[in-house]
Amino acid sequence: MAELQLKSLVKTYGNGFKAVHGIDLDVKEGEFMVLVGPSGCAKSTTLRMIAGLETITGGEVRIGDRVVNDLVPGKRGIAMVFQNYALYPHMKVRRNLGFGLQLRRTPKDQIEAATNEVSGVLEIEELLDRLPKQLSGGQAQRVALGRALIKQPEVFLFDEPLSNLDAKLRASMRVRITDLHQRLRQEGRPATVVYVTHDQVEAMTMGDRICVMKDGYIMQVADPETLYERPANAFVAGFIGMPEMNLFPAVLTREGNIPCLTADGQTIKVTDGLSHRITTGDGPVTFGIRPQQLHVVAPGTDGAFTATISHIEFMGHEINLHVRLGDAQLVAVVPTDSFDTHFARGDRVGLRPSGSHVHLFDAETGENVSLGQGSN
Amino acid sequence: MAELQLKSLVKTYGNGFKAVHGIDLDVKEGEFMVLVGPSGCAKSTTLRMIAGLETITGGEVRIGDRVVNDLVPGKRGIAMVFQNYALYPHMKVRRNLGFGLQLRRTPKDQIEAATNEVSGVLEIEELLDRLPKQLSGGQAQRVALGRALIKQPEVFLFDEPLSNLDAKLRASMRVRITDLHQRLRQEGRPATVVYVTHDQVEAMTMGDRICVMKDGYIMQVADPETLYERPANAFVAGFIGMPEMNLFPAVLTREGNIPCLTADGQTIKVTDGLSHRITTGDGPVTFGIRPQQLHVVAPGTDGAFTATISHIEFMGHEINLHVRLGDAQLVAVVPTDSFDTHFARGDRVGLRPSGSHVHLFDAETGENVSLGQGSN
Amino acid sequence: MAHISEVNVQAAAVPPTEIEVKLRRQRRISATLRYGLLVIVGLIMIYPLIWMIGASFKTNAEMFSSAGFWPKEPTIQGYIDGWKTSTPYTFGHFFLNSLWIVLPKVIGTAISCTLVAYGFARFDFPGKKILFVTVIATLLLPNVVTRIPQYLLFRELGWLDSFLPLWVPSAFAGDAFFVFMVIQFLRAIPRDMEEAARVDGASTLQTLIYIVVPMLAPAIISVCLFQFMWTMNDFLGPLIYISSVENYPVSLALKLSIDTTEAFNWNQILAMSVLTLTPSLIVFFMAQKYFIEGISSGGVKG
Amino acid sequence: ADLRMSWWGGDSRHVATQEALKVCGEKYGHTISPEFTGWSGHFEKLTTQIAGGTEADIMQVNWPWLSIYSARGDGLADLNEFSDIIDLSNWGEAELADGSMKGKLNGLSVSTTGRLFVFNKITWAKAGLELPKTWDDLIAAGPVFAEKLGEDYYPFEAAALDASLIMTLYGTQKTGKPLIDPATNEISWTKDELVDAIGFYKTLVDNHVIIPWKKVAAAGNLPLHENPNWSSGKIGGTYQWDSTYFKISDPLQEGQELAYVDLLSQDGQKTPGIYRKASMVFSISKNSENQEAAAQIVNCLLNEPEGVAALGSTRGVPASKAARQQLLDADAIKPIQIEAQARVLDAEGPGIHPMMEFPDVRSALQDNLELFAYGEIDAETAADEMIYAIEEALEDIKS
Amino acid sequence: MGGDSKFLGLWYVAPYVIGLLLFTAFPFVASFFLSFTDYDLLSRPEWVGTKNYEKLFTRDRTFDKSLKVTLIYVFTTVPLKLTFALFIAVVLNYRLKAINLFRTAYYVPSILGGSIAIAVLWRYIFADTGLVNMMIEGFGGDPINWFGEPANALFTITLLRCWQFGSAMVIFLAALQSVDKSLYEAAAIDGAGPWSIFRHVTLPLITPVIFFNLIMQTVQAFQEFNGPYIITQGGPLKSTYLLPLYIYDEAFKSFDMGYASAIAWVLFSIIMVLTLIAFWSSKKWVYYAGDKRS
Ligand SMILES: Nc1ncnc2c1ncn2[C@@H]1O[C@H](COP(=O)(O)OP(=O)(O)OP(=O)(O)O)[C@@H](O)[C@H]1O
Ligand SMILES: Nc1ncnc2c1ncn2[C@@H]1O[C@H](COP(=O)(O)OP(=O)(O)OP(=O)(O)O)[C@@H](O)[C@H]1O
Ligand SMILES: [Mg+2]
Ligand SMILES: [Mg+2]
Repeated sequence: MAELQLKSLVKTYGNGFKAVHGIDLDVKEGEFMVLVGPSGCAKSTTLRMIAGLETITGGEVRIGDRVVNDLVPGKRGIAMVFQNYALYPHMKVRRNLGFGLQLRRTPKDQIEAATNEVSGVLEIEELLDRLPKQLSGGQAQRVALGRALIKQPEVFLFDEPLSNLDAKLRASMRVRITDLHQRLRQEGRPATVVYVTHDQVEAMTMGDRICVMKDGYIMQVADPETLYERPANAFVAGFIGMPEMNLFPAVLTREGNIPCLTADGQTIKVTDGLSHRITTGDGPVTFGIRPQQLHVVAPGTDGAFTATISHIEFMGHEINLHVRLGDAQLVAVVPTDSFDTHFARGDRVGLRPSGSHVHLFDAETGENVSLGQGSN
Repeated sequence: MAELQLKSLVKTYGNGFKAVHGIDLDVKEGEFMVLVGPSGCAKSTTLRMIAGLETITGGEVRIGDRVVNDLVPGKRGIAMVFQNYALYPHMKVRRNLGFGLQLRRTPKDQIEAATNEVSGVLEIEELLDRLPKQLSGGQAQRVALGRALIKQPEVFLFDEPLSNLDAKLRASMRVRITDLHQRLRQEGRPATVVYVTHDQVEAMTMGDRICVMKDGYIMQVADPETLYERPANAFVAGFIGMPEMNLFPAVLTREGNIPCLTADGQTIKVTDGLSHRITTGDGPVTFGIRPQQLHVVAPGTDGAFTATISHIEFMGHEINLHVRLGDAQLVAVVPTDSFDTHFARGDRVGLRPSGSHVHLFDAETGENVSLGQGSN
Repeated sequence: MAHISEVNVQAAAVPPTEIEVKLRRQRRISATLRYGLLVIVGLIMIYPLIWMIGASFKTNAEMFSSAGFWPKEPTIQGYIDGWKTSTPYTFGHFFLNSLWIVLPKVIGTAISCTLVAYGFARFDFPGKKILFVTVIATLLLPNVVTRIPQYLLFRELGWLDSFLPLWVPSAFAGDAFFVFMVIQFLRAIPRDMEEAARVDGASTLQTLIYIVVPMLAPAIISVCLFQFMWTMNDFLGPLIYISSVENYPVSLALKLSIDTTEAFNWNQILAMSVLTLTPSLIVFFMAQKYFIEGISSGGVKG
Repeated sequence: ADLRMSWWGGDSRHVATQEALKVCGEKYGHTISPEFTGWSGHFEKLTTQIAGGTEADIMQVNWPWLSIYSARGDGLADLNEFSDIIDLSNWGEAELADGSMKGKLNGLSVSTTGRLFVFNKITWAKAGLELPKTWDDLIAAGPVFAEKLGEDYYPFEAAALDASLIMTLYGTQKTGKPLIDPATNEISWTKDELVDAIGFYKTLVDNHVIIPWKKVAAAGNLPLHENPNWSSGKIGGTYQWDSTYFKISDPLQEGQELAYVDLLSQDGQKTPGIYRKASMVFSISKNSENQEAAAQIVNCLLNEPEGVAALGSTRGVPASKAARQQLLDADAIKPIQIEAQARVLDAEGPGIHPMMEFPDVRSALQDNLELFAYGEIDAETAADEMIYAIEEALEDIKS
Repeated sequence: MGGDSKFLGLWYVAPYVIGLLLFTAFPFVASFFLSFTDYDLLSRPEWVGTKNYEKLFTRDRTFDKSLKVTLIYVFTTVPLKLTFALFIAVVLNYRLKAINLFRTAYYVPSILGGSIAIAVLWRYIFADTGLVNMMIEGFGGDPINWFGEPANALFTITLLRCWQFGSAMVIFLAALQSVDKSLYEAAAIDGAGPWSIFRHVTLPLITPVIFFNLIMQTVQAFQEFNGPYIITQGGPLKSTYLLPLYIYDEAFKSFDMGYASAIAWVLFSIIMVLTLIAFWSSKKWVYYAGDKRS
């Protein structure tokens, strides 16, 4: 296992399109790094440059202490798991697993031993003599995992490995992969992983650290809690969390030490836990608050905006309350138990943001300007 | 707009496979009915019989006061939105919208007026001169919606219209469709809708009523709350709700009036709100409790099972705690705020089900035997 | 919508409703019409073949007296005479010659087309666009234009009266149609498997051999089949390049028996025609799936 | 030496020739590998071979091709140089001249062939008529056939090449001149003479003597020997090479019988106008490394008893006197063949220009006659066009 | 890919490049050169400048005629054959039993191709007393002079080629089967009948394949040789004397290689021009599904 370093990595495609704009990323030995971001943000491009499947336009990729830019994929000491499994359709599972070793002229008995071990770990022993087309999606994905595992590579690369599975299977594979990663770590052979996904649940639950990308730039690299609690900018804030964080323009003023925020002509004071975090002066900002931190109160309550209900979604245990505040569309998540069932579309409600969870972002750059000293 | 009735509808496919086993369903005028169920449960088959895309083997379909069994699809007064949009790829959006009207020899100017109106409602005016391949998924889906809307049909049929979209878009399209439905209702021209999905979130949030299907049978037809709170059987209970309800075998005994449940050798008393609902005698049952209603307490607490943590998933605002209780794998959802961060894999915890939310199902038939008098 | 999704309703336990009876009748009429049309057209299509086989068993006198295919006095004399041929060799010898022309040609074609198609479909290299245009242009180029200089070329190389002029161009991916076909096929195959193989440590050539070729098998088989048939039936090539009777393939040997300068035996010619076409027909009927696949992949994915 | 010999032909010729080569080869200690094909494509093949210098040592060459392969006499070996090996005395002056280009003997005539009239005795008898001797007899027979035997009976047939040859024959008889003068390479007929000859074709059609061109085409341009009307005797006669006797007689139905007659004549004709030529010649490649050995084989095939016996009459009645005599003595030639050959050799006619066998000239005659037959152009125009096209063709060889 | 030379692909196409230069490009250029010479194969080619072309365009009436019938032939055969192929493909495109059987049977004529037996049979079928006329008379019509009338003779060859519609049909069929069924359903729900669906959905969607077939068949038709060569020998009145036949005669009967090359080049130019026009016009009527990966 080895460390992986990207240094000012640049990718310009043949058609002149610049997909990756010089990114830097260090993945520590044994770390599970998730690359996440919306479609087209160059997650795959980055991963494929690491793998050697795309030529590198600029910068360098280091694995361990080697610059691998000019190595063919097979010599980089990596293994990769593809979104659609990419199992060799004409080979039995057994040969799919052993193919990489066979190419390295590993002796037959060693290949067999390795195959047995890996298939034991992934519980695919009974599948060894099947062809890929005889496998279900989850089974195929496990075989693909096995094919990566068996090579004992220095770095594992995953490109949306679960996105072809249905929700239930995805959840269980998610658990299986993280379990496997932890187990390898406990067994003293930690696996360095770069895992691409566009699903923030996967990112949050699997990654040691998460690298959020956008349009070929890195927006933030941090562990899940930090990303969730202290997003570096509005993009990360909006991308992570479900339903997504409410973001709307507001104007920051101060009344004494107490920050006041004005939106839709309404001004509220935010008392608890915000003031000492703000690192910007008065003026327009983007106000950010997660739906779970927006509490429904009577209209006109102090520290609460008054908004109009536009839509109520019953989610079982919770209710998503969609409201309109001026031009902005906000969502508040309310536990079903405490929800006033008389609410209807068009009703006015008060929405009080919990101060310690309010984020303010620079109106122009989107940078988080509420990360001051304190934690939240 | 009209009422839609299915009467002992049967479908046997050419290969002899009986997909629909005589189902009855009334969709009231202007009602939004969701058909939901796992893959292969014959949702599409049912919908396609209504549309006239599959021949009806038995029973009848009524739209308004007409039996439409032997009408071609074009004459049934329906419109349909397909999962993969099924936009005519060679026609511009404008013609895609107008094609149905054009076939009915509607005058050009009327087609244009209608196109403009619909594209205004769906905010696709700027897309009118694009080809479908130049549209994003969400845009294509809105055009598909427009194509249905423009025909002013008596019944709208949707077959998993959102399942090709990514999560975020799906959420916003969900809202858009329900909004549209409500708006039509307010404008006095309510739309009768049959909406097929396998996604329970869509079902819960969109449907006036939900029809849960399994293997060609209807399991329950009810409004979302009823379905969530009072599922008619274990299948519905497990199907609705996210993460899914914990269901595991237990044995019901009674200590006086207080029901006691034994699982994994542990017996707990369930005090509040269950006893008067039970409609079965002592014996084996399936115990059901939603993850959100399973509270984490100290191991050995009264009324709580003791289980082992197998996996912890950080979901942002909540944490999914996967635990093992004997052979059963349970999940408890814990708000992040109240979560003890020292918990780790392998720790023992107490899990106390909230009595008023416990469901008991007949161990054999799966029928809910805890629906007695009271509400929960 | 019975006319679109044609589903045969099995007689359900429920007695058929009026509608169902009506639908069924409609379907039966439409099916009858369709099958009727198809059968008639189909008969016209294969009648010549049937006629030829029948006629090869006719006597010469009967040959031109009726268009029917059933011989009145069947005789296998045509086959006997034809097999002997007028040469020191039997027809079998010529079949072997054909085989000896066909096999290296087919193998050369398969290997070269696969390599070249792989190069075109999976790599970027300078001049690729222009080269690909030449593939298409070659498809459109009438043979007459190049025939004479080609002959002169082979003369200079001293290859006349050998099989080299027949083998070598094919071994250099000379049949643009096949290259095109395999490229189209390859384009439809996702690259992930190949990328996986590269990550597994395979070189591009190993990837080609272990991964691409197995997946391309249907295309390669159909290339082989087409080349087999075309070469078996080819007349002009051998005619121009091969002069010794000893080296004649069947197509030339067949032509030998046909000479308008003296009375000829039609049944013998037809018998030999049948024999000549037999390998192609056998190959076709055994592997028609690949032919169809091959020919359609050339067009549909284009 | 190792030699190659190439020829075209049908099965019997292939078998006989290979046998002959074996015999002759053994006699002289050479091995000769045979290269043979059917007729179609042979010209192309031979030409490309000669162009490539890869032709066989001994070749069977169609007579008119000589002027293509060896216009100046140097394209093929000069057989005069081998007069010590080949006994040239077996051929007449004229025959040797036919095979010579610019004084070089490029090919030895294997056999001579000429166009003859042959009639179906039975059909004519059914019509109650004697076999015709003059064109007038033939023309008179037309209506009789139609009346007595039916509209679909005709006393004669001529379309395409045959029609243009009938036309040439008629004109030659009338003018006493060949259409093209071999000596001067010029057209020797006047336009009016040509118009007259063209018009004669129409006379034949109008009098129900021959089937109109269009109708012949309608039947698919069947060669005579494939034509059921010929087999069944509905066609009463034809004008063919004498060497094709078996080809046209074999398909006849039971009870039909053919007879050759002298060339039909017309009043005041200046010549019977026989159309006679060497049917094919044997040539030796100028590139051959063993020309002498090849000459030995040629002599063996054409003059020596072993070769002659082996070849038999598969190339027609031999032109070589020795061979002819040998076959006659051995009864290897059918009487009717001898009779036909005699008629060919006895009849008189002006020499034939090799151009008459060239595609350009043939199509000049045939295509315009066809247009005339279809009524697309009148005889005058047809004549003009013919003259124009022939002159253009002649232009090529003069240069 | 990373680590691969950018010339790697060239190695794979190298065989093709060599073959192209040697066996296509060189002869191609050589024949262009020949078209400016007088060359009878036996003596050296003699440079004559544009004489061949001059003759071709000013004096050669055979060429005029031949060009005319060639164009007529191409412009009747191609549409007829394609229409028929499409028609049968559509009929076959239902879930029929034995579809493979039919598909195979229909493909057989394409295999038999230029067999002599076929040509003989064709002469039979269309002779004045042949099968077709027998049938026409059976229905009370007047027999048609197929080979004798210049106007008809060409048509019999057209029919022969239409008879070999199998490969075009198979391509159509594959295209039809790849059309997304839900589009048909959407159209049916929009109220379209079978014809409307065909006209407005099916047809536009298979235009790429129509285009492909159009090009391939046109090129093939321009090269038609066997049919007229065996069946009508170019007649009557040169009404079936297609250009390739003329080229062949000039090259291998008159051995005027230079002239033949000139005609071949004219033919080639015509094909090229028509192809370019087709490609250009295809932008207007051919619908291409977006190709995700270039
Ligand atoms: N071969 C290519 N040529 C040109 N541009 C490309 C190519 N491949 C990808 N791109 C562009 O590069 C950008 C990044 O693509 P990439 O596939 O890396 O995105 P991604 O983050 O993996 O998206 P997704 O979540 O959809 O997989 C996109 O805008 C894409 O259109
Ligand atoms: N044409 C057919 N012939 C035979 N069986 C069919 C046919 N179409 C569907 N079935 C079967 O009928 C059952 C119901 O299929 P249907 O497509 O209605 O399911 P569904 O509920 O829509 O599933 P999904 O969520 O996957 O779309 C399935 O078991 C399926 O295999
Ligand atoms: Mg990607
Ligand atoms: Mg479905």
